[in-house]
Amino acid sequence: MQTYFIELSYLLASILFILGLKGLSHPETAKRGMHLAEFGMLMAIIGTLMHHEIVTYTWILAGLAIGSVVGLAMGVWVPMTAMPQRTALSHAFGALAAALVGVAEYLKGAGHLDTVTMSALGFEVMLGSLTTTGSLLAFAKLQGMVRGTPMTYKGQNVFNMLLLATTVGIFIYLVINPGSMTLFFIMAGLAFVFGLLLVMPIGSADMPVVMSLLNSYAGLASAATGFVLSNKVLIIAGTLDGFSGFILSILMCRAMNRSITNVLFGAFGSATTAGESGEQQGSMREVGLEDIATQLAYANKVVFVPGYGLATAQAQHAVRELADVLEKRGVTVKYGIHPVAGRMPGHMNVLLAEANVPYSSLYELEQINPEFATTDVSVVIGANDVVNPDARDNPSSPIAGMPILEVDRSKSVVVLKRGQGKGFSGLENPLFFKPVTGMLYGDAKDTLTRLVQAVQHA
Amino acid sequence: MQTYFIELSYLLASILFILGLKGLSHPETAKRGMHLAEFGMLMAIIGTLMHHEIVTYTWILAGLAIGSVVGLAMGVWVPMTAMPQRTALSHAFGALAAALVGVAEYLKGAGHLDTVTMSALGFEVMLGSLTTTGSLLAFAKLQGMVRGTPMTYKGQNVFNMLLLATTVGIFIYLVINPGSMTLFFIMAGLAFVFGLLLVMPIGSADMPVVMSLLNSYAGLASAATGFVLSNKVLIIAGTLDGFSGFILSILMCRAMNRSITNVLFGAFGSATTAGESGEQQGSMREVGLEDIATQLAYANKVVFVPGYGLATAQAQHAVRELADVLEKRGVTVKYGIHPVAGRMPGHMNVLLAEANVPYSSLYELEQINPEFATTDVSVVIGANDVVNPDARDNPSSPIAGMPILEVDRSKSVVVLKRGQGKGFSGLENPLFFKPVTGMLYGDAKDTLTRLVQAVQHA
Amino acid sequence: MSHESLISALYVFALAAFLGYQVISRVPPLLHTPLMSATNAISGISLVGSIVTAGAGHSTTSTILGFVAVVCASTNVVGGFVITDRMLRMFKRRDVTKKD
Amino acid sequence: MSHESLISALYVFALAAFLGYQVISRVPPLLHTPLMSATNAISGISLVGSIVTAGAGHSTTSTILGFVAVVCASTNVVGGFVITDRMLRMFKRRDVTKKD
Ligand SMILES: NC(=O)c1ccc[n+]([C@@H]2O[C@H](COP(=O)([O-])OP(=O)(O)OC[C@H]3O[C@@H](n4cnc5c(N)ncnc54)[C@H](OP(=O)(O)O)[C@@H]3O)[C@@H](O)[C@H]2O)c1
Ligand SMILES: NC(=O)c1ccc[n+]([C@@H]2O[C@H](COP(=O)([O-])OP(=O)(O)OC[C@H]3O[C@@H](n4cnc5c(N)ncnc54)[C@H](OP(=O)(O)O)[C@@H]3O)[C@@H](O)[C@H]2O)c1
Repeated sequence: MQTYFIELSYLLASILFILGLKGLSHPETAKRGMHLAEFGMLMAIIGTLMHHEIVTYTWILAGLAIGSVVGLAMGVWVPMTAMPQRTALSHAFGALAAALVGVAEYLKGAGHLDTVTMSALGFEVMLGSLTTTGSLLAFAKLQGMVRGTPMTYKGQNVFNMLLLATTVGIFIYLVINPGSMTLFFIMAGLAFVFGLLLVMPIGSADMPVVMSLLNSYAGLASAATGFVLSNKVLIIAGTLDGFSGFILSILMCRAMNRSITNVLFGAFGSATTAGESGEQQGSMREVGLEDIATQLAYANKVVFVPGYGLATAQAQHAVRELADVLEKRGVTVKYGIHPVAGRMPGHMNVLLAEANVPYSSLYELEQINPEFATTDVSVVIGANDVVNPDARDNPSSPIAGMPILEVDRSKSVVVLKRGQGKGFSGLENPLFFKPVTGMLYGDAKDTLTRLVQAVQHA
Repeated sequence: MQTYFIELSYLLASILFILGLKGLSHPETAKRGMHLAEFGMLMAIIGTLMHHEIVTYTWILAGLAIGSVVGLAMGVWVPMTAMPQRTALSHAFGALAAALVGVAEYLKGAGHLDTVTMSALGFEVMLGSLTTTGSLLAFAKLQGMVRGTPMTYKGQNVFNMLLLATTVGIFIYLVINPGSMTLFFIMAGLAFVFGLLLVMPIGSADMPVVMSLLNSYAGLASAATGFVLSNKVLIIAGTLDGFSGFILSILMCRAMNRSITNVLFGAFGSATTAGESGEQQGSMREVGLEDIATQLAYANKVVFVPGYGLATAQAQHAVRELADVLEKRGVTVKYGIHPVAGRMPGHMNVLLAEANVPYSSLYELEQINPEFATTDVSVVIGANDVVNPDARDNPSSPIAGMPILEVDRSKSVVVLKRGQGKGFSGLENPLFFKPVTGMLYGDAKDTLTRLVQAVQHA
Repeated sequence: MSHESLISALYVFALAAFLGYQVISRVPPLLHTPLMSATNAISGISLVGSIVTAGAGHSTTSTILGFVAVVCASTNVVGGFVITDRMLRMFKRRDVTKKD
Repeated sequence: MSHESLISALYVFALAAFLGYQVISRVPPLLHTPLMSATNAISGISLVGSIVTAGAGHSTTSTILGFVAVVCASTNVVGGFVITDRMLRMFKRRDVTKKD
């Protein structure tokens, strides 16, 4: 009876997770979907609490209480701009839990683990461990606690590969001889170290790709736990998670026209790559704030193109105000969102949604590109790489082939940035030197706020 | 070892079936997808042949040989226009197999069947039996061996419901007392009868909906077999099948703006319904073949709208020839395909594909409707209900709300039909009385062939 | 049927149902006829059950039932796949047909 | 792990993998950030394993490991869902925002 109840709660939870993720296919159904997934999680927890092996609830309830408080605090207070860091930290927690359960299972069954269980257990502990430290380092880099640029040294890739090979070697040995407890802990330790080494050479803007991969690993670790415990809800949830992370990283790589190997081992965005950009002839043209305000006020169609600078400047509310003022004057305002603008997939969408921009005004790359030809003013706000025409025109550029927002096709372009700073790729951007482009220097939030006032008086 | 091999072959087969159906999401990948599914079936069969319970291969091989020959013959020789009948017949075979396996399993385990197994077995035999006779009657109706119009009598629905209730009652009794063999066979017998009664009141044009439902039942019967035999490939394939049938019938109902209950119990297309159509004022205008040929030859854009009449006249090749001649003269030719034109979902697409019309010329309802405004001549070929403007304009029409191809918005309409015959719904079509419409009477194939010659001399 | 088998079977059923919905709803109307005959062919999977019944030799009755089932199911499978292939071969893109 | 459990687990894994692919690839870029945090929350399902470990009392070590795992996993779950909800509440259609 009890077993049936538990199993049915798990089955229900699995179904609810799937429905939850299906809900995310549209903003209208997303909220309801998440409530279903939350309810699923609740069912799974309640079911588990009935488990016949449980003899005391003290530690369970204490753990749940502490975790919920910490989670709630993190959930409520973290600002939207810090989303990438938060996700990284959260991955670390989830992966650590999987790794710890794996270790506990190993200790429990040390003598009598069959091949299949030991393989799954080994996977679980390896993936869990490396995801824990990898995510922690990613968190530190994104939070600025550690330098965000790639940390490289000679022979790095070779060393990492050797370490990985050793870890896998021990894993295989363990599958055959599950009894060697020392080796088991050495394997776990090496996996912890490998997680750090994996993330070290990765620049902060490439972090989302790695984070998605880590997400995927955390999911696969849960799925492996499911194989160990013969628990299907773990397998399903873990696999869904694993695929989600994997697909997102593939999509990001495609949006940058880079291979996943290049992201993981290319140390992209480091000084060496930047050197290649070469000299740019011509000069940047600075334009006055008043001029731009007039241009905007009398335009028919304006497209805003936000990038990472919008996030650092926290300028999402300012841009929305400017859009409001313009729309009140009858100007059509749209937002062109590049899939990898900012520092995580969908970053710009969330920020603009936070500032109450309706999602119907947010246009994807394929939708907005044909519209630039009829756009009077494109306003680039703290974006750089995603509007770099070299990606389209210069086949020898390191970002050649990356799809871009073709703002340079519009009648006039205004670029808001603080100075001569480069984008994540470290490349010079020929857009800034085009005759059609005017530069407006300053922190994006300041500049936009001043633009609002200027437009109101235009 | 052997068990592992069997299980892996089943897992592989399941995966290949899914990949196969995924392939059907695009005409480019469909062929490869089907080869995968075929290979999956082969794997499943080979795996099964290893089964340890098998003591003699004589009957198996004999059965496979006979079945393959019959199947091959049916597959190769059946003309495309007879697709609906063939599918119905094939359903009957599949369902009969499931029912027979169910009976054999019952005989084998009669004494010691637990509740779950007996429930699954009962489902299997009920669904299998009713699908067998239902599909056979559908076949007979579609093939013209039995009158295609709905066969109704007073109290029919009540009688059917009573019969169904009795069958289900016996089923429940059997789950509790699996031993009563007589009752088991009575249940199977009633299910056979119910299948006939279910299909009797259904008109031949509504048959596709019923066939899809029967398809769905056949799939669910296979899935139930999977529960009985604890065989997962049966569950997966059966479920996929069950859902496919169900979704198709929903889609068809939506394309007709009718509920599934109305289709099943409405006896739509019978004389009573036809009576409601009321009188139509105005008169039909007949036009000469030469006039139409000239009109077509000097048009910029022509849209062909095929319907059931195209299939009965086997006019798919003739229409393609006409299109070729027109295209050679520089006329843009498109085809507007209504989702329920003809007598099965996708019927028109297959027929036109058979005549080598590239699928890029076939336009769905939503794509073509906006184009009629700029169309010079719409040529309606044996279609009636799917171009009936009453569905749009007259809220009291029995087909009100059914989405239609709005040919009446084009500059000129030509309707090819044999005479004053009505469509499946038995309703008068006001399109034929509009000033913009010209009628060209005669068998579609003849008329089209003569049009080809006339256009060549225009 | 053991408790664990039933639970597994339910999981497989639930997942297959979702998957069926997702996969089938992506099939365009253009290919609905091939879809019908393809799923029809796949539903011939009851062949798997039929083969065991025909070969296990439990009793003459069940061998006969199994034999008939094998004939029916394999007709279904072979006929369904052959005709699906035939239909799909007919669907061509513009460039291909332009030549002939 | 019994032979039947392994086979069932493999089936569930294979089906979930397909389903994951189908479902996730339909999520629009607009919702990729919520997707990341939602799957992050769901991956906290290892809570299920953690709870049993923390409560089964096999040994002090495993209770401690389980307790820490419960804390971590529930942080992950609660934090993930709370923030996903928060994000999703921000996504609005035009008509709603016009009013404020
Ligand atoms: N989103 C993802 O998921 C993802 C994943 C992987 C990689 N990436 C990478 O991340 C990059 C994203 O491109 P992006 O165009 O969004 O950003 P970007 O190329 O990194 O450029 C950001 C620009 O913002 C300016 N900026 C910084 N702070 C500012 C402030 N407070 N006010 C105004 N401007 C400010 C900087 O110039 P100044 O210093 O002169 O102000 C810089 O040029 C791409 O290279 C992409 O490949 C993204
Ligand atoms: N496709 C599906 O899956 C499906 C499913 C459920 C229901 N249905 C129903 O089926 C109907 C399909 O509509 P439809 O417009 O395709 O067909 P329709 O409304 O049944 O009309 C067919 C027309 O073709 C003409 N015709 C018959 N033989 C002909 C020949 N040899 N040459 C020229 N014309 C010929 C008939 O008029 P004459 O007798 O005057 O020639 C008739 O008006 C709808 O009512 C739909 O709801 C279809």
